[in-house]
Amino acid sequence: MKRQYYLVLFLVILAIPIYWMLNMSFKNNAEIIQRLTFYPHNFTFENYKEIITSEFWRSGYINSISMSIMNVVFVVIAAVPASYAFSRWDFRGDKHLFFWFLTNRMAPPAAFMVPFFILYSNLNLIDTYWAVALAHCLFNLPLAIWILEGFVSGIPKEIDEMAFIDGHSFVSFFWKIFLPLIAPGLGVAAFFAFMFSWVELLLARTLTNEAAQPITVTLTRSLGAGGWDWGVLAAAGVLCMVPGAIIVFLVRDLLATGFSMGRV
Amino acid sequence: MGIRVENLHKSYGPDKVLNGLDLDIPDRSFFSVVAPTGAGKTTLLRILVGIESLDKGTVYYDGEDVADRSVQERSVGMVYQEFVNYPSLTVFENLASPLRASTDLSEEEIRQQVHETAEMLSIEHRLDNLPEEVSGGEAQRTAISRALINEPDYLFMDEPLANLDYKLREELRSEFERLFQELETTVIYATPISGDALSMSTHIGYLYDGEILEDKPKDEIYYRPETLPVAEYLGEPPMNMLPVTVVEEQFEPYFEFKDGTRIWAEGFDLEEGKTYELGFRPQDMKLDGEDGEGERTIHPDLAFVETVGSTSTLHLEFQGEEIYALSGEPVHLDTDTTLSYTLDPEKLYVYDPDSEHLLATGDKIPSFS
Amino acid sequence: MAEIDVRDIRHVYEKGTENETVAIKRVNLTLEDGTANALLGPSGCGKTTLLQIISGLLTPTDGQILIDGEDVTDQSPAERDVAQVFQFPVIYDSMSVYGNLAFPLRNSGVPEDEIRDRVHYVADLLDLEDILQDSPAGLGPEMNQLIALGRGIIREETSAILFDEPMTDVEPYRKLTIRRRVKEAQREFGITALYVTHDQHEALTFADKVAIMDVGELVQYDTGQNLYENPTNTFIGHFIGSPGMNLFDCGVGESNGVPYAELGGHSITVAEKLHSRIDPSWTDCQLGIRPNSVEVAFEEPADTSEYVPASVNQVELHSGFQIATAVLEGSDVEVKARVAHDDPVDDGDFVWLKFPGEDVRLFHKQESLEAA
Amino acid sequence: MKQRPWLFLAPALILVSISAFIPLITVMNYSQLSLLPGSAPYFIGLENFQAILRDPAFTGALARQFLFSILVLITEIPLGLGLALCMPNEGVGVGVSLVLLGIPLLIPWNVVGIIWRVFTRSDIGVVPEVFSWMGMNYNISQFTADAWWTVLVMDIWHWTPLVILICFAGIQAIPQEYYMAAKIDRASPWKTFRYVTLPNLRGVLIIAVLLRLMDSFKIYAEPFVLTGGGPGSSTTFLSTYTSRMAIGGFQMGRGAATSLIYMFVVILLSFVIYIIMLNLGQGAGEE
Repeated sequence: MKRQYYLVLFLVILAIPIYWMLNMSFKNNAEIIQRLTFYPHNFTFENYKEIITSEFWRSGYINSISMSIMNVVFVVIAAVPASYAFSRWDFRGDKHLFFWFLTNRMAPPAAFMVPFFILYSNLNLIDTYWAVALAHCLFNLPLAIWILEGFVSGIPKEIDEMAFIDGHSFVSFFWKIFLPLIAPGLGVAAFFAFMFSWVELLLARTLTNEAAQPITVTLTRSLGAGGWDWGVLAAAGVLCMVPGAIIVFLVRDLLATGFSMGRV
Repeated sequence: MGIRVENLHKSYGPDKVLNGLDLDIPDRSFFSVVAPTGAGKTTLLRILVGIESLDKGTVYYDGEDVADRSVQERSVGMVYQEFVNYPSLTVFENLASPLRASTDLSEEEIRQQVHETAEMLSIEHRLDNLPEEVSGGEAQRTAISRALINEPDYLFMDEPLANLDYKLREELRSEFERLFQELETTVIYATPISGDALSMSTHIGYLYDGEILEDKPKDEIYYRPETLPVAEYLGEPPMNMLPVTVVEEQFEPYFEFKDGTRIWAEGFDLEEGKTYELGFRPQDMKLDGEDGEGERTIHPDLAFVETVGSTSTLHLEFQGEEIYALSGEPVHLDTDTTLSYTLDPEKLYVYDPDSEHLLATGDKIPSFS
Repeated sequence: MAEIDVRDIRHVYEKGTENETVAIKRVNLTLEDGTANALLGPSGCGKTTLLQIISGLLTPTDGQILIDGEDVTDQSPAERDVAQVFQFPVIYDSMSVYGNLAFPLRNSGVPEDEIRDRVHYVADLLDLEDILQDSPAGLGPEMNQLIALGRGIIREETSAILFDEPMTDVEPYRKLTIRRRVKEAQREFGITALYVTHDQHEALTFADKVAIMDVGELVQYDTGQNLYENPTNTFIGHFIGSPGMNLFDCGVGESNGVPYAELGGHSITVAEKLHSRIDPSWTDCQLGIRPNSVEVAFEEPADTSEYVPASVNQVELHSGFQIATAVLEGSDVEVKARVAHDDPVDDGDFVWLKFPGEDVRLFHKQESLEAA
Repeated sequence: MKQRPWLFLAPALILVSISAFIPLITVMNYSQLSLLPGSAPYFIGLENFQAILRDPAFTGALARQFLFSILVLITEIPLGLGLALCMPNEGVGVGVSLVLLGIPLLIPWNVVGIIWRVFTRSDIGVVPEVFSWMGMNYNISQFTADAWWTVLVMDIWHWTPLVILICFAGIQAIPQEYYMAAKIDRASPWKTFRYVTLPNLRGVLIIAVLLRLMDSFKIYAEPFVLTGGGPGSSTTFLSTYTSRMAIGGFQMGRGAATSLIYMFVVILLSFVIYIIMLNLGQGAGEE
């Protein structure tokens, strides 16, 4: 029992900086700058109000959500059949291909920003959701294939065979039997694709200007724009954490499964 | 409606699993494929069903080459060792699945058929449960029901009882024997346990070294195994096998064991001075029996006794070899004592140690053909 | 080496929650010093729970465990000094086979030269000498289980050794040999042993006395012979024996003051010592008889008064015998009878069955009259 | 039938070729060109590579990157493993801990930077204040040491929870029988950890080390927001250097060459670590 105190201590340390931002988001700028207070003495919702009413901030959130969802769709559509193929069939070069897919997970976005910029400029996709959503497939697709391959391999191959013996065609098996079985895996893979797409900054910044600018970029740009509005910035930061918190709450049981396969 | 297999070959990389296997499974038989674990039973079954590819050879269903028929087009059912059911579907939906996939029965007809089949295998009370909520025995009954619901011509079972409790296994064994006598299905059943095969089957095939060494009606293969490996595998415990030399004394032939013990080889026409493998079933050994005419008795040491109910299995040591005797009455004897066992010369088997084939038997061993 | 006393043990999993399940209702059991015992029962009867309570891996909800009279209920397995072998072979695969066998000794601070002797002694007994220096990873589940068995018996001073279905991963045709080795090791060291299994064959061959559990209760603790010949209730009658006892609902009656059992319209004699225990007004009665006690005549006997005619409808070949199932004439009562493996019997044969009074068991409300 | 795997892989292959393969070819191509604004590109072979490898700014970033990643690994892995061992096994504590540990992982990386920036800024931050109470001087934008360890602490704060979660899941997956057997064999807590927990966590630890190595090598947004790579170039890591090279330097060829060297280093490193850890802790004979 005693060693759990260490964990509690760590969790408290974990919470302090987050609390500090939350604390700031309910203060006005005067209080922030003038003195150090451990709770908002003049509690205010002004910062949040400003974000919700400002087109500048709001579009950032909408863009972020849209391009993350779009990325999830791409990733899931490509990863489900690929993970099935890797898990179920032996074919020439499957191991190498799988490893090569995984090395993409290691690829540093910074190394890809130049070529992406050129490629999507040529395709006329700069400053659209497409550019970012496709670019994020670089690291999200290998991750999703990896996670899903684990889930698919966890389903006995006999289930597939049994379905065929029962008279199911491949398509009927895939839709009626297989997809419901890997639903948890789909949840986990989609969650991570969404999160990594949501939090990524470098590629999103390189590939967007005004129209498609996601919230992470909005935040960073406003940070660099001088004349600090700390309260608003803190509130925006807090709002960035909300979608993640909601989703993690929704898929909390699935996450345990995902982690237990060591594939996150 | 039987299955015939000709010259079947299958390798996984350098491992030759099946090596020119021929097999004949009669229509409506309960055919057990018997072999120790790892001999290729599962591979054989999977090839016959059509879910595994073969390297070479032909499989005929009812005389027809089925190489180009996908599993969906074959009238087959399959039951695995692990209790494989669709985990996300209820027992009812599991049973209904083959009907939905390959027939256009109305919902009412499906319901009726599911109930009929479930009743046959006593899982009616579990229809609304998920597979994970039922016991192992019920899960396997579900799998069997699903395999049977389409009334397939052929049902394949791969050690379906291996993961069940001993008592449950015994009950299902008895149930199977009856069930498949009534149904029109040909059953192909893989098991490493010779007792399972002997209690249920009509026919048994012994898989050995990538080939079927013998495939025959059950009584024939049990009472008259033509080859050594079969004799040494079928039966619980299997046949005792000891090397003997034929000697002649005063024009009477005797089997002489290594230590000089002799038993009278009455009625056997064997070459003098040659060595043979002498086989006798543990239940044919009579403790302290009458010696009768001539010598018939051996004197092994008792090493260990296992008594279950009214049956005792005696582990005996005879000339440094381990042999077993089976007694229909409980035996209460001290270990490390020397016993006398009478061997009935009319119940002996003689095998050629080189060709491993049966050469001669005593008169009480039935002959077939 | 010690005597183990299980007193009023009760165990409830997830007490106070929705999933509360009573695993053990109330069990009392005494395992005498140096004896081999088995705990036999179907899946989910609570036998593994009881084993873990005895070894100290679980603390019971109620009750006490005594070792040589000392209350050890709150002691750890190490303090109780018990060894246990698990169903699923547990090996430490970062150590060699030698290291695995030596592990419990090293943890008890035994000097290295003594460890060496002991390891070689046990390795010799279990036929592990050749692989002592190998890594156990890759040896396969059967070898791993032997190593785990070796770790179980390596310490000389253990008060008891507990086995939890140790044969699960062993090849069927190797079970006979390995079972014998385990049994011989137990005898050699004179350790108090408890062997948990669902397989009556393993239980009866290993143990001097077998405890039978059913849904969280201990039903009978007795020698194999008594369990077989005098089961205290119908569950044991059915559970012990392969196949189990024939059990039928029967009537009881009296003719000329002599009680008899009535089965499918035929009257069956019962042993004289039971006469006084039978009340002819009972309705919930069962008759039991072992398949090998049923006498089968293939020809019509000279005196048919004690025989019941029947027709065979199923013949199964069992280990060394045949089991014939026959339906009594004029009823749907099915009787299993054991016949020799080379007796000529076939489906549809007409036979005469005799139920010798001495071997007929009677049960009232599932409980044996003999035991009453 | 033989084409079926490729049919299933087609969507993934198309996506990967758009998101990785075609760009990779472009980088390879560009890395061998001189691409100065205002003049036509021309082929210069390996000159870009040579120039970068001689650039002290690059070698400095590379060295800092290695130092940073090593420090990350030797703190986060043991810390994460240790804390995972402190996790409760059942009850509400598990759920609460999991959710709390999940929070830092779900915060956008630049928001992490922002959180730590407001936390440590000399004008409004709480950290400098606390230091000054203790009579010490702390200024993240002036002192290299302060900037360095702040970035490191931030990374530990951000990513140790991931290591904890992975290790915890690995521990949960160890069959209880192993621990029971260790108890029966009278193994001390240390020996139980050494012979049961650690060998069983080998696979999970390989994954944790690889993930942390790869991700720490890619770190960009957090230091970018927190310190902007400064003071001076003291917290400029490879990603920061590369992106500067690409955008600020107007030398696409150099940028491309940097990217390739960068990727090569990451993949080589992961491969080496993977091989080392795979061979670690295999059973050895003893008597």
